[in-house]
Amino acid sequence: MKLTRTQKLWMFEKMVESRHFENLIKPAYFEGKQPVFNMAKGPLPGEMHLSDGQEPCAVGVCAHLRPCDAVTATHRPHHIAIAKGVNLEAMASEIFGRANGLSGGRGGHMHLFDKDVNFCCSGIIAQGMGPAVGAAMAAKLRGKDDVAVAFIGEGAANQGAFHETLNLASVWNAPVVFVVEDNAYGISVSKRSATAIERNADRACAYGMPGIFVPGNDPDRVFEAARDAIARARSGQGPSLIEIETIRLEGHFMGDAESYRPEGEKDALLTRDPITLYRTRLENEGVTPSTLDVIEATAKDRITAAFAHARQSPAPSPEDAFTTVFA
Amino acid sequence: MKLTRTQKLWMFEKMVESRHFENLIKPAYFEGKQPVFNMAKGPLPGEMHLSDGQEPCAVGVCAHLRPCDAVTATHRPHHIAIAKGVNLEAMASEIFGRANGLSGGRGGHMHLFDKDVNFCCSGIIAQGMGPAVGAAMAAKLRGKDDVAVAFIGEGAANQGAFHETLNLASVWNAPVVFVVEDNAYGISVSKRSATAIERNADRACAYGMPGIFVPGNDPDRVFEAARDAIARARSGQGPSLIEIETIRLEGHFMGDAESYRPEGEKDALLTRDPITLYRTRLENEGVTPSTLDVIEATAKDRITAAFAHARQSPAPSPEDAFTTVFA
Amino acid sequence: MEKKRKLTIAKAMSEAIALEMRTSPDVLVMGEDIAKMGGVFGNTQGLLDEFGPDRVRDTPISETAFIGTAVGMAAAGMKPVVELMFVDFFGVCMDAIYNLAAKQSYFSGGNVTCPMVLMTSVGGGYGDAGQHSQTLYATFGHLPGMKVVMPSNAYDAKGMLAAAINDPNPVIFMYHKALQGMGWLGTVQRSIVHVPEEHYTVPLDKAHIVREGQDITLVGLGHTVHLALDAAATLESQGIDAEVIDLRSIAPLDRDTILASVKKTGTLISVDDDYHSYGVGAEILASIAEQENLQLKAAPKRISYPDIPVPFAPEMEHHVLPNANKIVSAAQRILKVGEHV
Amino acid sequence: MEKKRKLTIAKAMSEAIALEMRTSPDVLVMGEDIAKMGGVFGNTQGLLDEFGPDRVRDTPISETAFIGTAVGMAAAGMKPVVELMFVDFFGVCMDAIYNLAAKQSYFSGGNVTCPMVLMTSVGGGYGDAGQHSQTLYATFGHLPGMKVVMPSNAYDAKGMLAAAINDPNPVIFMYHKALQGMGWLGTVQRSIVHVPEEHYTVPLDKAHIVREGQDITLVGLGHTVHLALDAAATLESQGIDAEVIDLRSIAPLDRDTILASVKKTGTLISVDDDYHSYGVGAEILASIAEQENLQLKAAPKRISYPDIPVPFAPEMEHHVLPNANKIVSAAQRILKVGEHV
Ligand SMILES: Cc1ncc(C[n+]2csc(CCOP(=O)(O)OP(=O)(O)O)c2C)c(N)n1
Ligand SMILES: Cc1ncc(C[n+]2csc(CCOP(=O)(O)OP(=O)(O)O)c2C)c(N)n1
Ligand SMILES: [Mg+2]
Ligand SMILES: [Mg+2]
Repeated sequence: MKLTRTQKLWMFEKMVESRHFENLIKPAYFEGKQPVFNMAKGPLPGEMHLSDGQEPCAVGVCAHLRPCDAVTATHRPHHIAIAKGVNLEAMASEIFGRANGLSGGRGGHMHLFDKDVNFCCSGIIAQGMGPAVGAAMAAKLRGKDDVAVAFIGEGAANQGAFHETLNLASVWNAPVVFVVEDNAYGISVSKRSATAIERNADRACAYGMPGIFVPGNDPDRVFEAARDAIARARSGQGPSLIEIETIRLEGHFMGDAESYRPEGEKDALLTRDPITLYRTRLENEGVTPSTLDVIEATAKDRITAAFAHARQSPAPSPEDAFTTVFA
Repeated sequence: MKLTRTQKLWMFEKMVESRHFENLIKPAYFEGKQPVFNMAKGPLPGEMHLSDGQEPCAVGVCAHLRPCDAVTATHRPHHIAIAKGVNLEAMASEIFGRANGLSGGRGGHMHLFDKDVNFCCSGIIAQGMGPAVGAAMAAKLRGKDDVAVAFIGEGAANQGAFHETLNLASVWNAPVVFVVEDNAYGISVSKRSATAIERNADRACAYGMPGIFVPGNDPDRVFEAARDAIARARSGQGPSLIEIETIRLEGHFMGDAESYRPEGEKDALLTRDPITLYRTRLENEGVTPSTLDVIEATAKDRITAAFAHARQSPAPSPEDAFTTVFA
Repeated sequence: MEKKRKLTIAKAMSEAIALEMRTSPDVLVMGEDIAKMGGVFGNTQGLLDEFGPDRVRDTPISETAFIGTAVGMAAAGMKPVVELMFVDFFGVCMDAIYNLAAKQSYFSGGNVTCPMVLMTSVGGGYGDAGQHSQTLYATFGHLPGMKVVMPSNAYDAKGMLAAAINDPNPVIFMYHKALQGMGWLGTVQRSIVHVPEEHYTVPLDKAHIVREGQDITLVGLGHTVHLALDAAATLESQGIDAEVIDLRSIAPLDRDTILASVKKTGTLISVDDDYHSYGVGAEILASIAEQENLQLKAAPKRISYPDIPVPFAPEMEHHVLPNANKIVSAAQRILKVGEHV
Repeated sequence: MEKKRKLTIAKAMSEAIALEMRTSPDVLVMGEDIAKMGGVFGNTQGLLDEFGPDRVRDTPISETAFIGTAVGMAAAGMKPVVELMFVDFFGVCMDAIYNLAAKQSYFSGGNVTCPMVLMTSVGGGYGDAGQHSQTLYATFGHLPGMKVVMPSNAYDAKGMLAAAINDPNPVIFMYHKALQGMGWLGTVQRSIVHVPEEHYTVPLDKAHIVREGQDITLVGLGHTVHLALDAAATLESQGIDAEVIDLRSIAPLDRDTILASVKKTGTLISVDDDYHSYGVGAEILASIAEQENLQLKAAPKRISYPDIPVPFAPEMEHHVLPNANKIVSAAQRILKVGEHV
């Protein structure tokens, strides 16, 4: 697929949606948690992992996916869910723990399942990798050309499941793409102090698959790398590993003081907001500011509406806790 | 360390010891299990994994180790235990489940612990890799130049623990060497059908450490590869990964019909007995047959004596089952 | 009279899988040594030949990967049957089992199910020591979202495995090595029974009264059902009429059947070969103890495996495993004590 | 009067570790985010500054590797303190815990010990959903070879952690998030108590009677000790005098202390926040039920977490978690029923 202007505008739009989603979460998360921050309180209790800065990874990859292609994501799932087309109202409702959420409020922000677009995520590092291989193998065995993509963080690439699933996917020639979002940190631990080599993409050679490193947190470059890898998978040529250099503009979770960052690092990151940069690029490429303004406004409205919907939605009944444990 | 004649003769001797150990196990294992093979019966109940054919891996590596260096081995541990200098009588007694065995009969053949020479092994694939890194780090933190070696099979290189421990050892610059014995099979599953690339040694690049492939099941070449890797570890330059091409001359465990092997494969292997080949080499290098005969005879006597000792040794008391669970 | 087809549990299992594979292209089998070798414990014998390598897949020694893969297949509507060769190995892959497979339905609010069967061998008694002889019933039974079952004979094995494969939920299908019918492990002959050729199912949530009796209830599962039956025979010769219950399922636990029996007999012994504390017997005794207005004629007892690793030497291992004698003595003591109350 | 040093459990834990690190060069700490960040739950605060990166080591997200490494260090005579950030993550590394660390002493016949402490956070109630809110006491308590303990207050935390670090066996040191004293999690104030500055130990095998009473025994651990104390206060106002026991240890379980209390009060409620079946309450009730000649005035009861994953939405989560009201109602019902027997 060629990187068309339509495609670029789609990526821009989805990045804006994602960022606005997080921007609406931020104040909501702190509701009820003031003056003393208490994670248990407010409409959004529990941990909250935001995607600010990592949007290019999601849009560049998901631009190539159909609803029947599967995606498994992580504890930091919002940008990917949105790019994959997860129902926004049901997703927002789930994060607010409402009865009409994706799983009726049972899962929350780390456990978003949307069967219609074959999206799921989980709270355990690298847990989604096996299921992605499984979705890919199911398609392959059924003679379909659907593919699967497993997103993980760079920290997850040191978990045993990474190794096992890459090897298995390669041996079975599974139509799957593994995407590592390298935001340089696993919570407070830097990639440099946790990972033996500089680039996880170079680990692909241990599995006889292509390994592609995408620098610059650039949607267009992600798009191109993902296009090739997904085409490869779709045409039966097997798995690939992509590592994307990205940035985490917020703390690991909300409330993280980020004192582990070297001085000045965060400020430097803030000057590299990928959405701002992409907007500038689009303008330089001749897209009028007003076109972009309209896209932004529409995208934001969509998210705002989803949040409004979520907030108006009913809470689950306490007894719902007991249902759907078993099918 | 140069590969001297003394060193070669030591390797020959230890290989003969190991093979004779297995040769004495074979008939003993079938005692009481006839006419209908029943694993629960006889003086050696349970699974039994023999090392025939893999002796070069053990001697070539352990030639460079001191008692204070640590070795962790696998479910197929005898050759390594013997090369590491584990007490032969206590080892034989343990395998016979006797009260004076290494652990008083609690562990059996898959759980041989000899603290005096820092040897242990286990029945779970790749389980010993973490403990080897731990032993190495303990030495490092205490300012000693001891090293640790983790032996695994080529099948174990697809287990998550392999990936995690190699990465950790590299990041922490641990004085440890990982040795993969590639006997081409994990039980019935061939390396080719389970491992995405041809050589596990090539996986070392994923961890920024040297990866050395040793072809030919040749004690001398193992010796040389191990010498360099162990010297590297001992001098603080960090871990290495060695893969040794070897052969399994017996079934995975005793009683294995090996019907999964392609026709003729086993017969071909039997012509490549590494001990026979090594003896021929030594003779070609000018060692007199009588010298080798004496070494062989002495080595065998030593093993025969250990087995006689084990067989005469008392059974544990049933109540011993309850002790040493906690220190 | 109909000709008897006496099968081992191993054979009954492979037959059950074959029947399901013939019926549905969504069923496939994966695990270590299950293709060419037909399973270390024989329960996939013949499947590779009939169904080929696409549907009968040997795996690398990567339990986390292939169980996770099975969950992904199950989410996509396939019905994978996977094998964890020994239950003892659960430690390398429990996340994929208890946190992934077992919670998929709940986390998705029932939208994504997990019709996966995990077959796994349990049990010791043959000198395989502490990392190859565990049973871990309670380890699995304690964690929600999965069914945990185990047959005591070939008839149940076939019917329960058929039910498990067709269950929309993850089912841990344990099989006990002492009953498996692999020649090389010895086998309790009573587990080798007539197995109909056709398809049938045995429910996964119902305990089975395998011997009716009036004086005491003996509850077992898998191998210990046979120990209980042996004990019941001895007790009968001493004038004690024991009822024997085969749990069949650890989760869900059929408390109703146990309770009804205990109401009749007035007391109970649970017998299992898993670790004692926080184990099977604990749950059974507690379920009885918390009944209001239930007066027993004697305190119940549990016979289990002690809180120690499994030792290698037979002198020690057989000393600590449950056996029929221990059940007989316990029953005698309980009923004598009972008389004095 | 001596000045009170009121500390949180988090602070008490880091103080205990620091004291041991000062005393012995063999003590070191490893885990995710325990160095620069001082632990996600604050229990290694300050250690990196005092002891440096050789002895306070952030790890990759490789639990199998670093716990296995700790076992190797322990075998070599060091005393590693490692952290598994949430107990929920045990599934990725249980082999290194239950099959390696916990069996090293036994497999070596006592020749190689494993003086390792594994700290791990447990518990929900703050909306972190099903993979970050479990407790899994019985999962660990069921498997032999490791001690499993949990403090209910900062005094015990310091003394028990000191005892754990000096214990030659693997100790799973659980700490409950609701008691940890991290501002951001809320904290039961009663857990923040005076902690002496000097070194002391609290035994790892003794339950603690935290409130004496005559009418009913309430057994809890960690957070549920506080629920039981709250319930006891309410019950007192209703003329019911409850005895409250803090188990402190799940393995070994101090059955003697429980039994003595039940003999005095005549009945019991166990309260824990782990899954119900094959859980803590099961073992406690079974241990009482199997006592011969012990007549209770009413059937005992267990309050626990049901056999379902932990739901995210507070409406559901708080409905299913144990709380003081549930204890009060159960006690009232039990004692009323008791009257009619
Ligand atoms: C098996 C496991 N170990 C540890 C954690 C705790 N944890 C949650 S997120 C995280 C860091 C993940 O880093 P990375 O994979 O780089 O993803 P990022 O948060 O940067 O997006 C950790 C350690 C977990 N959830 N699962
Ligand atoms: C985690 C785990 N999975 C599976 C097994 C069963 N098993 C025992 S030996 C073995 C094959 C090992 O192959 P390899 O590592 O090549 O060693 P080899 O037997 O060839 O020496 C398997 C699968 C195990 N012991 N542990
Ligand atoms: Mg990261
Ligand atoms: Mg091999």
